[in-house]
Amino acid sequence: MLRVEGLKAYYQMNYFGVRREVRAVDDVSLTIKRNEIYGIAGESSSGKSSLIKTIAGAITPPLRVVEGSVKFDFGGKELDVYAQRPAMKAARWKHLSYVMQGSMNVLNPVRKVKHAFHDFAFKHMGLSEGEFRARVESHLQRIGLDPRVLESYPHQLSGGMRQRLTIGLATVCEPEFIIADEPTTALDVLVQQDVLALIKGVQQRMGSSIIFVTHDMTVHAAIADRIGIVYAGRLVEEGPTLDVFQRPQHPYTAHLIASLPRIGDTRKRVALGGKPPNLADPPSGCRFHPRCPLAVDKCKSENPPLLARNTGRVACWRAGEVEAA
Amino acid sequence: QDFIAGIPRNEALIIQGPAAQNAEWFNLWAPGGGATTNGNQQLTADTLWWINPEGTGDAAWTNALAADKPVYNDDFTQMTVTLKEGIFWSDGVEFTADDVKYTVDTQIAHPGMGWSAPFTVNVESVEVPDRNTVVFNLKAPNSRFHTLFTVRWNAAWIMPKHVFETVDDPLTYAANPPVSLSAYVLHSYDTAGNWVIWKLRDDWQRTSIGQGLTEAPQVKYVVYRNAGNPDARVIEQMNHNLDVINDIAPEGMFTIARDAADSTAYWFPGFPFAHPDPTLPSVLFNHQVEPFNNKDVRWALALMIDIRSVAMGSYRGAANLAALSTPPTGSAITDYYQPMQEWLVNYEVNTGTRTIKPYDPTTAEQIAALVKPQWGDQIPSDPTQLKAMFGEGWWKQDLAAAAELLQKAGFTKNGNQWMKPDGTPFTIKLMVEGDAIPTLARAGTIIAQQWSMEGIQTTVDVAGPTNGQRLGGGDYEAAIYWTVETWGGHPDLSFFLESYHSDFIKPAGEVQPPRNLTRWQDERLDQIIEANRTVGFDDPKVVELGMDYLKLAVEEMPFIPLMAYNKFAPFDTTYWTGYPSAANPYAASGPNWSNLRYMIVALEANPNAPAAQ
Amino acid sequence: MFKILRDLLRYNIEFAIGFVLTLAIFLFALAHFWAPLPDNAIYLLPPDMPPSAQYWFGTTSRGQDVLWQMSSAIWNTMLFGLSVTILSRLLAVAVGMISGYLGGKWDEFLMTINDTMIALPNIPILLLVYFVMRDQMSWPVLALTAALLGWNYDARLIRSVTLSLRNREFTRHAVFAGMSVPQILVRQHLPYVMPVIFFTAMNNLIWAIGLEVTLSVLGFSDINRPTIGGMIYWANQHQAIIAGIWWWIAFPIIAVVLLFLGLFLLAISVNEYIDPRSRLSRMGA
Amino acid sequence: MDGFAKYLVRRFFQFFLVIFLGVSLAFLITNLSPVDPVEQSVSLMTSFGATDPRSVELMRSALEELYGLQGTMLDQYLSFWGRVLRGDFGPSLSAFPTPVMSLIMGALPWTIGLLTLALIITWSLGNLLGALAGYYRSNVLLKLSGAAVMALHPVPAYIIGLVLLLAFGFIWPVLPISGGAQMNLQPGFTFDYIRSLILHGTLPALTLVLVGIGSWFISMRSLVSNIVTDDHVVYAELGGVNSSKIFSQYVARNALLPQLTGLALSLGNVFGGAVITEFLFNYPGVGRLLIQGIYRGDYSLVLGVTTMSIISVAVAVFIIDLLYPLIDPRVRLG
Amino acid sequence: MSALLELEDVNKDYRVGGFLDRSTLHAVKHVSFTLDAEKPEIFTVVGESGSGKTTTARMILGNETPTSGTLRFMGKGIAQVRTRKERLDFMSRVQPIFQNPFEAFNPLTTLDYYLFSTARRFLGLKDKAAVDAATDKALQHVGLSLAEVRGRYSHELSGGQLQRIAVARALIPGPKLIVADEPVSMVDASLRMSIVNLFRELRDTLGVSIIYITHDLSTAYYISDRVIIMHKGDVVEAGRAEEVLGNPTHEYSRALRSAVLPPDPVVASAIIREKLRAI
Ligand SMILES: Nc1ncnc2c1ncn2[C@@H]1O[C@H](COP(=O)(O)OP(=O)(O)OP(=O)(O)O)[C@@H](O)[C@H]1O
Ligand SMILES: Nc1ncnc2c1ncn2[C@@H]1O[C@H](COP(=O)(O)OP(=O)(O)OP(=O)(O)O)[C@@H](O)[C@H]1O
Ligand SMILES: [Mg+2]
Ligand SMILES: [Mg+2]
Repeated sequence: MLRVEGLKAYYQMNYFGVRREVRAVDDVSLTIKRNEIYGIAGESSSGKSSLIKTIAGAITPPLRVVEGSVKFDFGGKELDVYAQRPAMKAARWKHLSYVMQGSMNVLNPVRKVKHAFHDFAFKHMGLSEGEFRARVESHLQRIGLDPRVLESYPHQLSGGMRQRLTIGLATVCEPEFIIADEPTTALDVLVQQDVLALIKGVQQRMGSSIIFVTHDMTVHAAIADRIGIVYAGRLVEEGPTLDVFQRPQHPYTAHLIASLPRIGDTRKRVALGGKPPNLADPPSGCRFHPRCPLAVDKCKSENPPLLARNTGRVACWRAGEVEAA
Repeated sequence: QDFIAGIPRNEALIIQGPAAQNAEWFNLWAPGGGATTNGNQQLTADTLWWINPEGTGDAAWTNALAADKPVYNDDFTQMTVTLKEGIFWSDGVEFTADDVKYTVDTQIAHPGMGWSAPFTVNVESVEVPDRNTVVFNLKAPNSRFHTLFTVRWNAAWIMPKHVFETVDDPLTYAANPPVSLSAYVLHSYDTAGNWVIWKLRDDWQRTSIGQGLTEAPQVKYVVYRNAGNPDARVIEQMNHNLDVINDIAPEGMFTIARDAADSTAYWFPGFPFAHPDPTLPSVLFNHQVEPFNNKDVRWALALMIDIRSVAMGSYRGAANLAALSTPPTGSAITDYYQPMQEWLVNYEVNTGTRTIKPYDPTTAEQIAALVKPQWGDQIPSDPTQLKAMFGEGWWKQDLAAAAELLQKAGFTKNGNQWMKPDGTPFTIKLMVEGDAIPTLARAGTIIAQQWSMEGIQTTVDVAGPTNGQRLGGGDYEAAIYWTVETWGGHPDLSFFLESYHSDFIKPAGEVQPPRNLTRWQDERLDQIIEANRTVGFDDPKVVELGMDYLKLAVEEMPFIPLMAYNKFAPFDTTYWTGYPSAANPYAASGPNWSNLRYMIVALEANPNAPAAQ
Repeated sequence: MFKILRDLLRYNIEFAIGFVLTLAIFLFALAHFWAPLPDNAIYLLPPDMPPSAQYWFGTTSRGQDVLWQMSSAIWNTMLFGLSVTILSRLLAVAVGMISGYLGGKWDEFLMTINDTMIALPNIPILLLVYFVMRDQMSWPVLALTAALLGWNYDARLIRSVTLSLRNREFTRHAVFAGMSVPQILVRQHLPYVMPVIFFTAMNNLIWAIGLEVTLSVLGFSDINRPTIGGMIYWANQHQAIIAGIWWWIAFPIIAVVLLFLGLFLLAISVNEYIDPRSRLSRMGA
Repeated sequence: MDGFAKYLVRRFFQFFLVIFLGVSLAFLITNLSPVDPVEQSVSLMTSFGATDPRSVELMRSALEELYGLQGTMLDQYLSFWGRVLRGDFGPSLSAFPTPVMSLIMGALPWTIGLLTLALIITWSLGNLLGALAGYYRSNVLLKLSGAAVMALHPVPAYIIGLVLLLAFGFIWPVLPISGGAQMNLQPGFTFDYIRSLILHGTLPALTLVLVGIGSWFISMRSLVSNIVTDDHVVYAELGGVNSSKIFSQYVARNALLPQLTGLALSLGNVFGGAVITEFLFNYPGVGRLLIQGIYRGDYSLVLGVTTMSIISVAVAVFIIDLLYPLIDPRVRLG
Repeated sequence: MSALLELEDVNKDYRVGGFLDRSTLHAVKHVSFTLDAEKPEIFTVVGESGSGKTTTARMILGNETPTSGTLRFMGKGIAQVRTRKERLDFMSRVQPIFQNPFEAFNPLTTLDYYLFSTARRFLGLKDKAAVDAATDKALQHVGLSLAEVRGRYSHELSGGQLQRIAVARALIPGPKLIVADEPVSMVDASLRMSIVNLFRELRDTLGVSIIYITHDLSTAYYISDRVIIMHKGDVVEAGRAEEVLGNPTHEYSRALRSAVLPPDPVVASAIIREKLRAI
């Protein structure tokens, strides 16, 4: 369904002679199957949004694809996001939709919500105006929104409703692939649960694939089939959700899981020491090595490849020890 | 499409008029009412006598509504006038002596009306022994009383009694449409004030001007239009949409002369083109301000002026210079300027160390030499002709004498800066009005430069609309402005001289009545004025007294006369010919003067005019 | 400072062009201090000479060299325009920021004054002030008057920027870090207001120059001091356009246009440099 | 609802305060003016005739009485407000006794007609070009037109007008250069009159458009270039919404809202006339009236025009403030 | 016992709505609680968004005046803090920590400016060395040093570090109370822990009371001594953390409690599936 190969996307900036290159996505390869929910987790600023933007073909300068490819497979036809731009443009919303980070603010503040549906979806559906309206209304009802919201302006709706609306907007054409960046951040827990159920439900009904990003591990736990863990622009671990939670292979993942608090448990949790890596000047070798409790000399000089291990893949020279620790 | 809707271009004379603030107003007798120079005064009003400012001797005098010249009793306390017969108002009512009496009585009864004040001051009573005779009984002897009814620019116009009688308050009556006593009547006007159209009366013969004509005037319509800014005026004339321009800068005139020479007529057939108005732009000094009360200082400042540069700078050479304190126009040339040449040439000034003869009778030739490169053959070489163009002569610039005079007055020189006797630097603020009288502003800048170069720092102060008030209130040091105005066509100087009497001089800060803006006070002057009051208007002694005044003014130099106010008023000859000129000065000092009516009835249609479409 | 200049010159073509243009005009204007003749001296040269090798920009009908007239005129006009702009910016910034930050009664008070000033029509007020002041109406007084009339709309813009900054967390944080109101306004908010200041400064400058020209054309100006308006005034007095003395008006206007374009390019490129957004990307945030 | 009523009352109060302060300030400045209408009239009447100083004295006091200029400044101030509240600015001093109001009313239709039309054209064109230039940044044609607008922006109104006057009045004389309509044409809804109005209005309107377009252009362009990076625009682009729709509905529409305030303000300013343009083309509007009033020291007239202008700007700002929540769905009153 | 902070029946209403549809919103209703001066504690406020948490915090900080009710800090009404001097005095005892560490520091100002300004103003220090010393001391408490921070901008540090600096800055005046409004909601799980651990330390070593506002029930449970749960402006439940969160009684608290997804794929996905079926 989606094949990302050797993808490198950097923020290349040149302001008044100051050249900077932020390697936000550095050599990422992954594949996503039909009817699968793939979650991407990681530290703040580790490049999650950059990765997903690159996959969605939603990059604007200074973010540039340096190497690699992103290919979708819609109904047997392969579509290379960066090589076939017109086809890509035509596929948007029909086959592929995108929920941006901060999607509470993506609706045009001075137009009623219904116009957004019309602008984005009408041309793909091949319906008459009346049918289209009916379809949108029933779709909204299905995701628990009163169709009257169509006559509202975005600011008249609460954050949770807007979040739902953008999900509704992203799913109304029933695309085969949905890309979502932090679809539940900034929602309180009660609403968050509804939205997650909604996403899951839509996905099940349409059988689409979803790739989404969040740093909230409980969200991954709730809906993802597989998880990829990103650290400093690289995919460091990937595997079925349950396995990643229960048997993390990479020291960073292990630490992440261990630091999750639970109600009823007040045992002291230790935070990761050190400082997040600077993507403009990443550490040599394994990028996690300055903060890694297991680091050895090899980690400082050689970059570990992402290799299959157990049910998933991991990039660590000392993957074996992690399990043991 | 016609240029003017519904009016054939070749029957209309288009004159530059003012923008009327209050276009609906045609009451000439109430103040501030509206425009008067839009034809209302020139084409519909009439009074007893007219003087042609360009004329000389008897030819300058016209009996209009009066059948004859005024007749005074011996002590000038009574004036009797006989009126013409057969003159009718445009609404068919006959003009009679009652109208004249009504005019005087009504204005005395309404202090706000235009001529109310002079009537109140002068008139005891008016009698009408019969319908053609009016007798004015005066409060005090006044040999010039008739001048209130004598048009130079304007005068007390006669009111239509039968109209005003029906009006509650003559001060708020708009007189719209006006009833005409002259050859034209109102045809239509723009409520926005941009134009007024007047039409020849069907019964034009039944007017004072019509009675003198043998043929019907060819100008059927007179259009006064506000043709916009000076550039627009020039363009409009070159597009033949404006026959008569009232006033433009010399350069505008030169442009027309260059680009539209074939279709334009001027006062002079070539350079300097301009018509000299009988007014006298001068450098005014405030005699109530130190050190301008010192005649040596005034003379020194006069001698620092290089009049050739002033002529070039203000008028590009097209200036008619005046050394005497009366405008060098009309009859003044033969009455005063020419007879006094010899006196001027021999006039001596004592500089404190020596005496000099400052007068230079050759300035006309010198200016001719300066403008010759540009105008070539248009500049004659005959000195008499040159004097007619550029004036009789002026004071020679004499910096040494000026310095001596200043030293004589107690001034000292510190480097290139003159110090006053009290040790402070001598600086001058030279006030000009600015935009409204551009040539005078120009003259101001060049004189300021000359004084500054000689060590008297002079800045030009543009007073704009406050100019009149500041002059009147004595709120200035030195200024460039009109001082003396005369009849032009008559040697009598009472026109301005009366107001120079020391009785009327106000203390500093208070408003001074017009004319004697310099507040010049001199017993000898008072004597001349008093003597003039007791001689008749046409008495030959008038000229003698005039000369006395002029000599006194040279000696005292109360203000520095510069030149006549030259007005550039080109005439488009595409549709009309026969405009007045220096060679045939039958009328029209300037197109906004009331005299214009004599020009309008004299114009002839150009047979080569483009046919009306 | 020097480094910023170097950076801008080297890496920003717009700045480079703007800089060169502005500098050229500035130097040209500066040159009037070395003019061969006093700038209000008239009729010392032959009048009406078209541009030639001797008189590059021709001479005026008043016998002045257009080149040197322009030089002082631009200097004086620039001085006037910049004074108005700077004064009015100071006012706009002070009122806008104080009003936006303090809010409440202060805001209401300042905005009422502001709205009153907005409603005052410029030209009649200026002309009336001109009459009141008369010969005391030197150019600094005129600049002050114009500045008093020219700040109000921009103060509103600045106020709205400050208003949005007021509720930012860093402002609240600054309060609890004990920073005083001036410290907060100057250190914390001013950088965000700078782009507005620069942007409005350009329009204000043009407005000020236009005002000077308008007053001159209407005949209200100090004719002893050459300015762009003054040149137009005198050209007008001599009907230069009709008489074909086009160089008297054309060259000064071209200079004004170039000056404006230069300053505009400078403003947008400096704006980009000081704009917090691009400054942050430059710093690597 | 009570909150809104409170807001309305407060806003109303501010509105009247603005007018009160503005007009009072104008009154003060006007009355400080040293130009004395009596002196102006006296000098008008005496400058061309023989003048007996005694009569001038008489004339002066008669005029002072006639113009109602006696009394202290405070008296005059109070009676001025009394009159203003009745919609009367008193008699014009230079066109005595015509009321100032009727002079203004005579000039106002011209000014409003010309300026409103020119403003609407300027505003639409400037904003359209500015928005296009801000959105399609690389379009050469737009860049060129942008450069032209920028180069025109600093040229003083007077020069633009003068060049137009020369071009269309002289070099290629196709348009009338002076006045508001053809002479001697009956005003009315006739083809000829309207045609003539349009012909006469063309050059002044063109001047106003060329003069005014720059600032709209510049501000719109910068507004748009900020908006194009907003999330909702980026998102619409990602959603495959076609670019003309994005331009009109997502970019221009949002950027226009702040420009409406400017439009309202300019509409309010219309009542003050366009001094230079009217002066140059001799257009019979308020601006020309004002200048004449100033030249003639007619301060009732100047004050009348100024007051009208202050009130109309205040009203325009007030109306746009009240309407803004209806125009811009985001705005909530605090 | 002497009270550090007392809230007595505090209410706050807002006028909201547009042009024609205005109404009153009761953001905070009848809130009362007391913090003990002698016994420092971590007092947590939880609740869904819009439940009035921030409004309460703002009232405690004196940034907002209550519509009714009183707030007293160390016996003195917060509303009575008027003069600049009183205000400074108050601020030196009560300090805030904000939600977003990147937002709380102006990106164009160096971080030390905040620290120095606090030291100068509240400690009245003039001498450069004394300022440095006070600052460094505070930074040491959060595991940093002035050397690491001096001259740096917010973008040069991680969110966790920034939040620590924010805490250090708040510590400089020697406050009795720190009000932290959602201090961890913008950071990842690991950073979250480092900050809440710090709170615990401050309470234990410096005796600072902390009002911790969050909607993250897991961390609330992890560090709180006492908890109140707010819902639509009301305090629906209050008490010791283990009791309120471990065993909630109020209906809303229970709903909230059950909505918390555990970091366990088996349980979490089951909850979602359950939810799905319910729709
Ligand atoms: N427009 C930009 N220009 C320059 N650098 C950027 C830009 N956007 C992001 N970056 C940098 O790229 C890196 C990755 O950012 P990204 O937004 O992809 O992280 P993230 O994992 O999504 O973080 P978060 O959890 O905060 O959303 C960061 O170091 C960030 O500073
Ligand atoms: N200045 C204000 N004007 C009007 N309403 C306000 C204002 N501040 C807050 N509110 C409203 O008061 C209610 C309580 O807001 P508050 O910010 O205290 O909630 P919260 O619990 O902090 O929510 P969150 O978790 O989203 O931060 C909300 O409905 C909010 O919209
Ligand atoms: Mg992200
Ligand atoms: Mg909150």
